[in-house]
Amino acid sequence: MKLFEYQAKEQFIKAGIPIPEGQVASTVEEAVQGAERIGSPVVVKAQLLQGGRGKAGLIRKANTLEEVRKAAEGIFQAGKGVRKVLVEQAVPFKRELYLSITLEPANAKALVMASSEGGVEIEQVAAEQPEKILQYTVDLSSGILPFHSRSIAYDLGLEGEGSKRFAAVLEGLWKVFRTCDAELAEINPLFLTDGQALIAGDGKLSIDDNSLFRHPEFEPGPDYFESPIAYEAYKEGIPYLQFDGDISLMCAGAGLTTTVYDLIHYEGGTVANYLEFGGPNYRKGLRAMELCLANNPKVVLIVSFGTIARADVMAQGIVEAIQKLNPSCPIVACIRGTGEEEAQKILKDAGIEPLFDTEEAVRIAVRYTREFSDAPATQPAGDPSPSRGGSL
Amino acid sequence: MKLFEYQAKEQFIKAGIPIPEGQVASTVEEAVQGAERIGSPVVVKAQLLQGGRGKAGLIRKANTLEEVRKAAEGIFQAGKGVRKVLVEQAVPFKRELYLSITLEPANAKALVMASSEGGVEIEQVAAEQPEKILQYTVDLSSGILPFHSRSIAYDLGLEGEGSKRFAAVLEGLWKVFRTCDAELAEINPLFLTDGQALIAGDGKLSIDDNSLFRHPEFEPGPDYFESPIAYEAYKEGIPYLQFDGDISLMCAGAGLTTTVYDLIHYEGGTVANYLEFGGPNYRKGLRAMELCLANNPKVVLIVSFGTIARADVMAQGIVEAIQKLNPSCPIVACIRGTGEEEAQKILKDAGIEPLFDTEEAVRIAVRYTREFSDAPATQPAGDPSPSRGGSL
Amino acid sequence: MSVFIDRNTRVLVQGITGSEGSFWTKHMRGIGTQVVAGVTPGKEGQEVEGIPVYHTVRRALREHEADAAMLFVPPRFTLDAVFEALDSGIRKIVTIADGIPLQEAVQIRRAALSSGARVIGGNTSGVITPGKAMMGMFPYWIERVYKPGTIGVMTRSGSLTNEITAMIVRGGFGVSTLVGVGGDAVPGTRFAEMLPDFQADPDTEAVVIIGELGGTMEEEVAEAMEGGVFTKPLVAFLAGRTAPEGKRMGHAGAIVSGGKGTVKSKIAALERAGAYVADRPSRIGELLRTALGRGTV
Amino acid sequence: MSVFIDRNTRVLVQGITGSEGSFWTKHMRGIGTQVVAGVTPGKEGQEVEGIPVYHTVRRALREHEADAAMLFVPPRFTLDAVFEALDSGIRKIVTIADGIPLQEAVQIRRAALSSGARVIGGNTSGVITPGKAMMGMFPYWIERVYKPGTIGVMTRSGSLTNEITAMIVRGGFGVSTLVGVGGDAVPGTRFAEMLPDFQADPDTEAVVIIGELGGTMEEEVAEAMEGGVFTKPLVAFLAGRTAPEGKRMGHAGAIVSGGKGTVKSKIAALERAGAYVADRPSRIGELLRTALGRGTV
Repeated sequence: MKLFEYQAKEQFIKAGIPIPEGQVASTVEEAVQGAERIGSPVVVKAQLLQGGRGKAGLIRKANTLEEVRKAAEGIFQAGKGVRKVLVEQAVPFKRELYLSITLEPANAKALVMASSEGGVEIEQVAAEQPEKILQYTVDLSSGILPFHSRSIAYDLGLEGEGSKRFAAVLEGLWKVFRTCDAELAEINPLFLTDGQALIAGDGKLSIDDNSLFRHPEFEPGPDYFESPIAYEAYKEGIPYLQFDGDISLMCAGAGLTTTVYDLIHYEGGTVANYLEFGGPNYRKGLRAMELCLANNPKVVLIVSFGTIARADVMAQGIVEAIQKLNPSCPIVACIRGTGEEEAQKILKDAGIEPLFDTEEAVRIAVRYTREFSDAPATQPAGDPSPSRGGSL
Repeated sequence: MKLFEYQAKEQFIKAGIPIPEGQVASTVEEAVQGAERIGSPVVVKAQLLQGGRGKAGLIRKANTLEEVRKAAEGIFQAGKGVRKVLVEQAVPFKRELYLSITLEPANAKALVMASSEGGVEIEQVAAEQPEKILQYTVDLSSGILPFHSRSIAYDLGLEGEGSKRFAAVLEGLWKVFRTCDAELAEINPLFLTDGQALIAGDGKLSIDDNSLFRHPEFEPGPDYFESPIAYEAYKEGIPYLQFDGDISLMCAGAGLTTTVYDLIHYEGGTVANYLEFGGPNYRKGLRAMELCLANNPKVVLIVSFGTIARADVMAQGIVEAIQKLNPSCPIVACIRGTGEEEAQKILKDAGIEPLFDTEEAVRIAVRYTREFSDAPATQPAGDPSPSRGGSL
Repeated sequence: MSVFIDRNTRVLVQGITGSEGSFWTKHMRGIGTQVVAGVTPGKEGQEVEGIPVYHTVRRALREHEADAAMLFVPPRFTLDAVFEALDSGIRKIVTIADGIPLQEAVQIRRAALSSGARVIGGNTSGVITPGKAMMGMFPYWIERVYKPGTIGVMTRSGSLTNEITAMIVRGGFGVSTLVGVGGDAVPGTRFAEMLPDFQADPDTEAVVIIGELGGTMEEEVAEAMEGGVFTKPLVAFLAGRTAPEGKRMGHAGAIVSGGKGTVKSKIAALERAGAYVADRPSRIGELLRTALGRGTV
Repeated sequence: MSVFIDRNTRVLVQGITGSEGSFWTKHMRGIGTQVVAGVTPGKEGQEVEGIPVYHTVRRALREHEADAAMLFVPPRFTLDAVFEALDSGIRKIVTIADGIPLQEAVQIRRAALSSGARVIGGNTSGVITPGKAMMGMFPYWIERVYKPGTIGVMTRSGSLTNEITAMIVRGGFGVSTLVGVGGDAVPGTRFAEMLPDFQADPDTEAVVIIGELGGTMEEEVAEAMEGGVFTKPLVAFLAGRTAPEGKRMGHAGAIVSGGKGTVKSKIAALERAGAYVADRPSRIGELLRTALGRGTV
């Protein structure tokens, strides 16, 4: 789970990492008041989870309160769904450094990266001058030792006071990384001022989803999600991805769903959403179908080949959902694995043709998006015949 | 550095390990007042660093305040140099357990040991029924994991609430072990009560001397030392061991000194003390000699074969010490290693015969303890002739 | 012979009394696995399918010999359970837990590397040698999916496992051993680390790997092939050819991956190393026949 | 050949600009050791005896190849310095530091074991191959003490080192390599771990170990001899035959040692394993002659 910049910086403060004086604002008025308190010049920054805010014009410098007002208005009205801005003192800096901590799966250690060439072009630096990216692997249980900080500081060209301050920032970021169960803790840019001070200009913090049970403080609100349906699914505990195509996928497992996604695209189809019907969700047929239908798809495609997720339970849930929700689009079901004979019977009894081949199911689903795109309310013909809510 | 029981228990409290209600007392009156507050029955325990207090009659149970008074008086007057007693509630227990954490040099891990047969006979249990001593090695950086506590608790016969409490005690003792830089943290007995409570009946905590710089709170007072001379040496930063024989050893290095100690005993001699003249002390000839002479030895034997501890500097210090202190006993010097030619010259110039063979030096020293034991103030004869202060 | 598990492997089941633990213990025995004992704290004295249960791994191992541990333990207790098994000297561990905290997964893998142990998972169905033994959860009773044979399989995806093995069987083959390394970002064991075992296994003629976008495990397989560590035919199926990029891990993710991690880069690396890459599951059988020089039957 | 260090060993000196560091760097070169670079934070650009100094080990290794690190670093910074050397891939480390916090010594040894590195020390004079090279502090210029020869030496005691080597030379022998494992309770390397190196060294005919009361390192040597790991003649001198028992580590110390750790138990174990045990330093030469079958010359 990604956090907003202002949330990351709340963690930075706790860990003793210096940040610019700032104020979170939900309205233009609040932004102006914040700037008044902080003193000009300031930077007004959209609080969005996506990267590339600067290039999208969602980070604006303002020298006067009037400019702050305009900047905040512009950002709130940019149509990007910005709900908060961070108004921050514009820090006069000498250099922009880069510092991050992630995990290195192969070595099973943490990876600290740093560069003296921080800022928005860091990825280009990495591609063109990889020697400018310092990399250190750090054992999770030993943690950051003095030599790590010292080695990186010297290679960043920091000495004396700057080196000591860097050690404090790195130890602070490590503390954030560990205590927040982060998969990423990143400061870019890390401002170096003329006075050898180090100040976190930006903050990216991504919390490992599997550790969120330890961090109720990061409970996400609706603004974390791509759509209201995605937020609904989150509240149900159902993994969900929003797309904007025709076929609503109610599939079991990321690997199989990704494969179905590929096969749909091979056939020229498009995907409306992916809703995880596997794992503990296989008993939630009705709610799952409801969420899928909220996308108003041209077809709902159900694919699974389960072991624990019992095919018969899934089939039963689908049949009940169709009876209750009476969907206006076709339902294509390819449900195999444990309990598949019983599932087959349940589907057939309900007038739905059970399919056994993933690729065939995809072809049929894509065909329906074409055949019925202009006549969603009529009974589809053809064999094998998918069920439609209307036919029950 | 060993701590007193009451000091160990202060650390236990901080780490959440339950201890009996108690009071440290420096006088009989304080002990009686403490018992009055705690309520009878109590146990009055001498605060001594040596083990075997119980068998020496220095732990006494008292049912009335009068018994407390008698017990405290008896302990203070037992001639063991007891300066404090710990008056503690007598805990009614069902069983006595054993729990300790030490280090395992070969594995380079910590070693947790536990037994359901704790108490004063634990060493006998270990010798006769080694299977009753549970042993777990624990990685210092991973620390105690739930399975460690669980495994030990089940094997101690603890379940449910008792098992949870055991986990808290073990985690607490681990915390003490780590934060105090201990080489030993031991609870014996660990009382198990009828109500499944666990209470530390005794506490042994030994702090690693090399880590004492991190623990100024454990600065030892005179009562930690075997003699006032030992305390003086400690304040000078000079390692010192007190014995009660004839020959005062002013030697460089534990290995060489131990060898000299052996050789003296082979020759039928005895040792008054060992003062470490090596390491950073080789420049402290005068002070070292002063401390050695405070034992009123029959001879001072100086042996070194140094690399960094320069022989010439040692020789110079000895000559100066003899001139200033004018010792009444012979000085035997066998100083070799870096700078030995110069040392030889310095000693000779001062009328001291430089020796080159450790075993010969020992033989001569032991001979002097016999020859001069009745006439300490006369000039020794013989060749090689050791110097005496009186002869300078 | 087989890879990781066979009829001689003595398996200890941690978390045996839970609903998954007891259900799959029954089936592990059903296929022929030697399950010697179970562990659930507080349940010593009980039995599951006639298998005695102990409070702790140590207590179980006082009464039984075991060389592998199968964990049906919730994700947040998995680190503790893995360390308990390692502490008792067990060097083969499979954990199905889906949702192990990431930094704990890193510590699990580090402990495995340091102690020379192999931890398979989490987030996997486990390991199966069809017809012989399994540690994990596979519907081996569905014959069109779990036919014994000579194709080794490694997969990151649980949901694709049945799909792909069914295609292997439909292609006229069967499976020697299937190892689900698991779908987590930090699996205990990586594809390339299992390749020497499949190379050495006389029952394995070729290997199918089921990969996905993200990470570098598929690229490591290509390296192992180029380095001569693995010389048998290899067929790969990779999910995510048309998928949008996954969530980006800040700049750090981009810097570390350095262009690796996309399905495109994986396919290029594998094909350069001589692997056959299937664009859809139904082509796997055909590619296996080509790879094994049997033409199209 | 020799053990641990020879003329080809490229040594990096950490803490080179301190008084001990610079003094002994001069003498390490004096005997013939290749000292390639030095490290002292904040002193990059300086030189010591013509050897360039760098801020960090990484920076030094960008410019120089080194396969061993010699640490003249205060005890409380030793863990950091050892980890810095290990992090850069150095696998031979000698630390003279006297007073390393005990729990840090444990972590140093653990890191060495985990990474397959050898850390000698702390609280040692180091390692010397007389006439060739040394890492540490030995007055090799005193010829009656450091004559090259065929006797390997291992010692826990710094103060006995010169005493015993002088006796070896007086006995008509010289030293192949001397390894001071150090006098701390938790040395980075233990006697028995060095025995295979002396066994393999064609320049070593016999080994002298200098032991003390406490610990079990001497007993482990006896085990290695009984296990056939070491088959050359071995002479032991043990200090503390008549010494009172050292400080007792509570009951735990007694339980763990289980009767081991006394000089008596060490002598019994070594003699049972076929070692010759000298009761005083002056007998070492005679026992070496006996052990090597040369009678008393």
